[in-house]
Amino acid sequence: MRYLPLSDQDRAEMLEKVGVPHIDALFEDVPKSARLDGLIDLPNHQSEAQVERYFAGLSAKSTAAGSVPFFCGAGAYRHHIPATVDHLIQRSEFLTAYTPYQPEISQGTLQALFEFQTQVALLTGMDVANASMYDGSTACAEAVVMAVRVARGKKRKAVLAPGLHPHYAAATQTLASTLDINVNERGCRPNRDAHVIDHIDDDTACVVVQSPNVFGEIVDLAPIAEKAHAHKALLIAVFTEPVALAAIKSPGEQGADIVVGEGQGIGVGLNFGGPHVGLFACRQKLVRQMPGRVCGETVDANGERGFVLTLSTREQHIRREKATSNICTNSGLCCLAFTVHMTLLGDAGLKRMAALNHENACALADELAGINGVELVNETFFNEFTIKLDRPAVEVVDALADKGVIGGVPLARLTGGEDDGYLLICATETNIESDITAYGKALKEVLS
Amino acid sequence: MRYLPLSDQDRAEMLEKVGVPHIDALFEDVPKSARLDGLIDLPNHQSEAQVERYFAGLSAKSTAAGSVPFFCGAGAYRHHIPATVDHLIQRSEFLTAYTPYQPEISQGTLQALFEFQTQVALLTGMDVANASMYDGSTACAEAVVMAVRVARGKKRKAVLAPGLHPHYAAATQTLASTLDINVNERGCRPNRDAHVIDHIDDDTACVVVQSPNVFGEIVDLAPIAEKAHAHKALLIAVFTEPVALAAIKSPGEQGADIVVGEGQGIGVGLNFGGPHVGLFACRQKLVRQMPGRVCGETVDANGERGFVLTLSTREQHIRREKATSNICTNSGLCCLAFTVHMTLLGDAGLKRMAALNHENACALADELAGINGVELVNETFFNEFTIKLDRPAVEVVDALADKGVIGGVPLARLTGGEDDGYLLICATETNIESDITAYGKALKEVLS
Amino acid sequence: MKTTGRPTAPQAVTANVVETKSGSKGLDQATKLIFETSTPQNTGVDLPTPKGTTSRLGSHARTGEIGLPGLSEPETMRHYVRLSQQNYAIDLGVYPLGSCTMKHNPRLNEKIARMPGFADVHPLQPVQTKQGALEVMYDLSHWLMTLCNMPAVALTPKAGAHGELCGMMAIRGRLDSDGQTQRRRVLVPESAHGTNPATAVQCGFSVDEIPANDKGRVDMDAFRAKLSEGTEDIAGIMLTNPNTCGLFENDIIEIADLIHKAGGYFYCDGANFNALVGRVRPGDLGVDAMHINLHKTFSTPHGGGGPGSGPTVLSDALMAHAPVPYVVKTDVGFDLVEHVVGEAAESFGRMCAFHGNMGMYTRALSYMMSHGADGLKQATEDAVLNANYVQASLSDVMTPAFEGTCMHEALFDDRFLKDTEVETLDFAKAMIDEGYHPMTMYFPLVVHGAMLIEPTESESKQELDRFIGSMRHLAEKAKAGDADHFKAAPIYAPKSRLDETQAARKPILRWTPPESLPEAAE
Amino acid sequence: MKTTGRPTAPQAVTANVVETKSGSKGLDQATKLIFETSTPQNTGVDLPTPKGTTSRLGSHARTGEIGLPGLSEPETMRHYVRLSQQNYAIDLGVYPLGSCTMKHNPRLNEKIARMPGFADVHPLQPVQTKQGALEVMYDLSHWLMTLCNMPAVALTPKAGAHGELCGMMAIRGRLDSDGQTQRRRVLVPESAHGTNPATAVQCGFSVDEIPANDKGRVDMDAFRAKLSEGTEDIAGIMLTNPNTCGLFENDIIEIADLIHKAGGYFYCDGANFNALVGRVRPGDLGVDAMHINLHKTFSTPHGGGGPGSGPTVLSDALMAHAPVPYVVKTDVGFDLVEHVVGEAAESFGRMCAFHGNMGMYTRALSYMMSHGADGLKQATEDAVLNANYVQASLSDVMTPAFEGTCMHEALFDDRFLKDTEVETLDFAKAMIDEGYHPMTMYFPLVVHGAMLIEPTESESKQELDRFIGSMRHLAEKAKAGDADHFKAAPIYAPKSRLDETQAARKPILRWTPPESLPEAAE
Ligand SMILES: Cc1ncc(COP(=O)(O)O)c(C=O)c1O
Ligand SMILES: Cc1ncc(COP(=O)(O)O)c(C=O)c1O
Repeated sequence: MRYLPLSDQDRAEMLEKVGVPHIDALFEDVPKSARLDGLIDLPNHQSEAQVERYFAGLSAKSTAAGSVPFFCGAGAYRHHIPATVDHLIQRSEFLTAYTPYQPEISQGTLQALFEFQTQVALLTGMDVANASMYDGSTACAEAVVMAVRVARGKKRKAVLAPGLHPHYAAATQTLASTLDINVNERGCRPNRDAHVIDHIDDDTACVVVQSPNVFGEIVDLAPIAEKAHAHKALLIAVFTEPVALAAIKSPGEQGADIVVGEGQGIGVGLNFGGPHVGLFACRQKLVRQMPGRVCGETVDANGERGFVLTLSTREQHIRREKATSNICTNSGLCCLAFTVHMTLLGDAGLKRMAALNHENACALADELAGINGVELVNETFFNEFTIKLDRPAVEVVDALADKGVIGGVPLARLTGGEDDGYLLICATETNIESDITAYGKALKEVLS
Repeated sequence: MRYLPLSDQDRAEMLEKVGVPHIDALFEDVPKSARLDGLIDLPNHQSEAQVERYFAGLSAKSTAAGSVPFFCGAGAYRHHIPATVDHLIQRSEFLTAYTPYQPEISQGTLQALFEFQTQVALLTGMDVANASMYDGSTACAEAVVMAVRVARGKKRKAVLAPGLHPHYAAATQTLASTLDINVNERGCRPNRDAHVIDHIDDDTACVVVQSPNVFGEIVDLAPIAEKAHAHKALLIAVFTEPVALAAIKSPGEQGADIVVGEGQGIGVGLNFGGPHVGLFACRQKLVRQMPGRVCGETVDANGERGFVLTLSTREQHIRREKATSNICTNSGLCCLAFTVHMTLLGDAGLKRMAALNHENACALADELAGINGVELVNETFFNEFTIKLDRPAVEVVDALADKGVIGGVPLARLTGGEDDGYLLICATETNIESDITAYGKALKEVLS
Repeated sequence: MKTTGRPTAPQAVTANVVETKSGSKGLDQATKLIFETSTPQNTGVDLPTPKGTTSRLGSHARTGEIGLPGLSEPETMRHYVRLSQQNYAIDLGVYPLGSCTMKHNPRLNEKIARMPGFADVHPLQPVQTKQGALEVMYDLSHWLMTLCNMPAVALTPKAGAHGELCGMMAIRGRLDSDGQTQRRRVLVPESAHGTNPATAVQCGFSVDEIPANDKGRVDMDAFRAKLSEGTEDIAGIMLTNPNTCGLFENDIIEIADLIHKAGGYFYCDGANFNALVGRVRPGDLGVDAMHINLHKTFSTPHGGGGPGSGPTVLSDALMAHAPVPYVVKTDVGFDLVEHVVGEAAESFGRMCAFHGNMGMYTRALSYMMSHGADGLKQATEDAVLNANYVQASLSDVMTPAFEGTCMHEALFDDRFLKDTEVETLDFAKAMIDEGYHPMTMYFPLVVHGAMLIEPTESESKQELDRFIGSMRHLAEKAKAGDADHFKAAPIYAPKSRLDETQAARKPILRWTPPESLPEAAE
Repeated sequence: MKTTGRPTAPQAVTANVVETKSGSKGLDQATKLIFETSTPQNTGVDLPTPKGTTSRLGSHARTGEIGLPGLSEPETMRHYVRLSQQNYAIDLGVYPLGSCTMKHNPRLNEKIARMPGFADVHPLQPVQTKQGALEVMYDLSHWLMTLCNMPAVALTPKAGAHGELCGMMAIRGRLDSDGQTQRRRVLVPESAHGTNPATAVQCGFSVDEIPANDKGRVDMDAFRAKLSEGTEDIAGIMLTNPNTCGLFENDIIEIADLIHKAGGYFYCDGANFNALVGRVRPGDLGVDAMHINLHKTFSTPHGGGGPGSGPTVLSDALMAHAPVPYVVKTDVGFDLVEHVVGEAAESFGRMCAFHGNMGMYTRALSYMMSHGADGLKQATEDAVLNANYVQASLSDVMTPAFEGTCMHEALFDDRFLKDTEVETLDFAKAMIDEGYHPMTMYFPLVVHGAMLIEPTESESKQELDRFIGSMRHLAEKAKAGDADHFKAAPIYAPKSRLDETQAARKPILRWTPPESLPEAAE
């Protein structure tokens, strides 16, 4: 087998050194009833070409976003990723390294993490960021748990805005359910986020608001922050599209205390939903309650600058049941992809990219809003918006797919609730003019 | 522009340091009449995504070999290349290094070349090999020039076997034409190579025989070597498919003095014909007449083993007009691909791969030979063979292409001569059973 | 795995170095932060000029700089290539981090994961446009369930710890639906990985530690004693097998029986499943839930910390409580169950957005198919053999923590360093100079100065022999009294020992622009 | 470019090193040859078992071992990753090899070259199945001809030297078809690259050297003198422009005129075309033939020595003699002219199998399209500016070979090292310790102890400033009398100075199995 370096002769010599007659002797602690005879009922080993053929066949059975006019967002965004990014993250030294627990021989990963943390802090307008969570949704859930911890457990209510991505709300609900955290959630509806302030009271540990929200609406966080702070609650600002933060005021500027979100849009592909990368940033004063790894600057024995994982007394491997989270493996390589892409973009590139996204979305909104049976829901948006159709959105999306257009995400698909025609649509810089006209044409046909 | 690090401010500061007012001042040596105003009439810079879209569009306009039943050989062979190969050759340290002229910081490239040379020597049965030529055909041409040099220019006749790949014969003819080398060539026909011995005489500097030849026939080199040596001529053995050498006796074993060939089949893809990698090996005593770079073992100042480019007094950069060849840049990275693939294969893997090639070719030959209007030309073959059709091969190949089968190479395509129905066909380990039956079925239809 | 917080405030190393003007040394390139190499307004991307549409951002447009540095593409490339060379990696040498299973990462899997039908598919596309991706998930599930002999698997967990959460949530779901809401105590051996107690608490359980016996296994008397204290609050046990000492829990079936009898469930931490694949099926041991670290056992690359994937197999008792979404096969193809209704009505809910880490599914399935049933079994045996070979080859100069053979990793304690002034940490740093990544140190906690060595099946005998040679050399050197050598180590690494104490005391977690910006001297 | 054979038999370096048992030092991994790590019968590939068909190999089947080593995939991966780390590379730092144009290699081009419609297409497929590939060739030709203002280009040459052959063959073809078979003398400046005289001879010409003047250009008096000796045997001139001193030949138009009047042709070595792209078109200078190193000017990666590509532009006078094959546009698409008949009847023939290096065509075209007309011009200007900046910043401590500004590379001689005992070679090796690849040394030959520095446009000002800092530091150190520092260099490279004399005297060009095979000691 190509991955196994030992030859039969090696094995024999090694068994002799170990002092056992046969490999079975090393499995003698296994209770007899659980010892397997022979091979498991699965196919035997295959050549590279065979395995590749199998997967190529399955790959061809899905419609790649790049092969059609494509308009899905709702938490995962298709952007152009420079070839440099994928090249660098495949370098052996990054790809096949473990968590940088031995800093003397892990400075590559560590310095990249330090740069990542800084970029995330700058983008969100926060003081500090951690070295990533699994994804935006788990970051959101952990932020709520953290807020309750910050309140020393005395306040156990979390208010979720109606525009929070339903998957984020669900993941938060799941984690909170076993921790006696009372999650105040009231259905996913557009144009309602401002009203969360009505639900903030002295029992509230945090209020969770996404902007742009799942409908694409840009939410004014400042009044919510004000009300939250008045009740000593934390404002947790959420985003699912990091590129949006280049176009709109940072959550930090608007008073957020914790900012969590999905970083996938920068550097990481769609990947059918994973791996993605959860971003987690907060105010300096909250840092010791933050979950996850953080990298910090220090010096080595020769006084040279270097980086290490630090503040590990928050973490499971040191604090065990008192840890701020159970997270261990995070999204390391996706952080690197994010950081490399962000470095390539720089201020100028990221802003221009954001502008192009916005323009394409505006063009698409104009194209679609003119069609009979389509109502544009949003007053404001960045690169995604919602339309309300005169029939179930799922049907429309299926009909569009038949015409070779991947037209967006029906809200009902996310909520599992009734399909009242809400369709979430996203355009990015990857859409060309003909994509947009193709969508308009197809939708017209479907709706007529 | 994304590839240019200088900012306008940098440029201004640097011009000041240089002491000129404007960049134009640095181009003042250019005669006025040749100074361009403004921009050349070509499009301006484009984004990665735009460039990628352009090429993706063109890529889709060709039929990739992997997407259809595919049977072309005739000098370029489709084999499965392990993912490890392409990964390693893209490592910055290999990809973006120059020729290893500074050995202290080029040991990676140098040691890999040393391993390459050894592998080539083993495969060909020769004592030594160089660090590559452009491709098999130029290696062949250079071998003839070398043979004339070995004969101190006193013998200027080179006899080419009729089974030599017509492109190789042509490239040899081109180089020889200006050097007063008399190339004895008599048309490309099957089953005639044994007769070259009739053309070897005391004026003969070398005889050039390919095995397996362009028809796929395996040629007995030993009697030719004997006759050549009797006339103090050198036998230059040629191959176009390195995998074949794992299945048949090495040219060295059969008495060849110089062995040249194409290495592409191992580690390097089809690439529409290039880059490929010319292999060049010879007997120890001829080494100082060999063209191209060679890498040799030595020690460093601390006595540690290391590698350097050596015997450079044969080369253009030292010997200028007295060099053994003008070659400078060769096929470095393709050598590395060859070496990595060869290392992965090892004796066991290469032999098995060869056996699978042979089996598929046998199966295909059997499948096709049974069809009306098809005559199998070969008595022996490895992974390619020739059939004679009852009509022009070009027509048949075009008709097959319409049916989605890339059925091989018409001999006339190579020679530019009349199309008398010879069709060169190759099967490798990449063909699966259904490819072979698809070919049979399509050919039956075309010929009926 | 990692030292249990032994922040080091290192001593200055006096090395006899010739300074260079550039700060670089040969191939070792001095590398600043991107923020320090920035040329503002530079960028490493070209994008078309926006046309200038009227904004629909409302009053929320960002004004002013974000503060990101500007680098061209060549500068970016060079920056990260240079950084990479300061890392150790599996592709460079032996990486014997116990419990972490640093095995070879085939590049075939990287290629496959990037096929457009997997990498460029949106999770929320219409289901008929993503059949191939769903089929991968279905096939992967089949392989995992078969290898484990378990009836269900939840693919979504994003890593091992997330898988633990999944399993413990399922247990809680089952307990709650059975009205057993008082069952909140979870037994956890003291040798457990930190994620186990952390997870239990994150699910609202309390942790009750059980000690190890002198053979490195669960102390069965103590375990029985725990149960005899009363079982009505017992939710279950979290047990790693092979355990974190690298030993098979030979009483495991009895443990499972007892915990079941006590009304609890058996969560098995499957981080060490690589010692069992193809030879032992967890389903045959009475396990109710077990996560599988695809990034360990099935070789998806660690990537400097992640991403991973922690599919969690579930028993009949728990499967109805599995999280959403999951893939089902229908008459017309594959479909997703995404909401807690209908057949998923008892699901404990959703753990994350979308369907888990597809990028790991493809890699792991490719890895399993490449090995096949025969290769997977052989890999397991080779991993165990390699560990035992290392243990046997070092046991005369180092001190194995427990007697007898081990499974996939060999555990040593620091008794052999007694009176040498060399500590486990120093020993580890000296290994760096010898060209190796240190083993896991100070874990598991049940052993003093633990050194946990997991060579994996990817090491050849030749590499192991060289590794053993270095380890013996160091052990002898330590005993010979050459403590200075160890205290100074590493001297050949890109950095000498780093001051972790300072890092934690005055955390600097991001770059900030220098307060004042005097013209930087050239 | 490279030292003109200054084989070094180095002195032992006494470095204060702590030995390791493994031979590795931190990240620097000791690496044997594959032949020494082999486990016979091991393999890094899995292939189906052959069914065992009757052989059709006749009596020619190979028997016995080939002798190739057996390594598994992880061993292979590690071996070459380790080796790679012993290389310098553009992606690591400044690589100022004059005449070699080591510029940034965008990874976009690597991606594009691997698209299946280019990489997985056979050169001899039916022409209707390879239209996209032919279109790339057609478009590339358009870009090259436009940038050069030349009416034709031959794409097939495989590198610069092959392009020289192409151009000189075309000249010979033209001369011969004009009955000028006595024209066999080619004028070549003494500063020319070695490939120029070697090529001329390889085409059956004789070489007549013309000297340089004290401004580093062709000595026009000497040139006129050569012509006045009689012109009936003059075939042409091979001239590099900008020349190998990095200077523009300001009399170039006059030279072209004179050579044409003498009945000869003007071959321009275009290796330095990167100094002109977008600002000067060779067609406006009277050039008849010029190769373009796509692997220099248009950034296809050097790959440790190749592959390259040397498309050769041809003037009206020569284009009929261009080699086959070439692409033509027809009513139905693109076609190939592959044989010396019909419209190609005057072609000098075929230079190699198939159609040249497609893999370089895609990369170069991608590079050109990415830059565009504006970016190409800017790149040229930046390359020239960078070189002049380096020259201006070093001219007080080093000795520029000629007065005035330069084009894309700055040439220094070794006068500044006079009486220091430090030679150009030593200086170069000391640069290695500072983290740089040395510049080209001892070339061109017209300058004593030449140091030819080509920074290219890919270097940022910050990198250049650091580089300049190191160069100044070394120059001052040399003058301060610290010759030992230079003689010992490099001390920070993976190897100290290598004994090139021994290598050439007793060549060991391959591994051979040890004569006797005593059990290798562990
Ligand atoms: C025994 C054990 N359990 C659980 C985990 C946690 O797995 P992950 O890091 O994937 O969350 C680890 C990982 O180090 C482990 O070694
Ligand atoms: C001036 C000059 N001419 C010609 C060549 C030869 O080009 P190639 O190496 O591509 O054959 C070179 C390459 O070093 C060169 O610098």
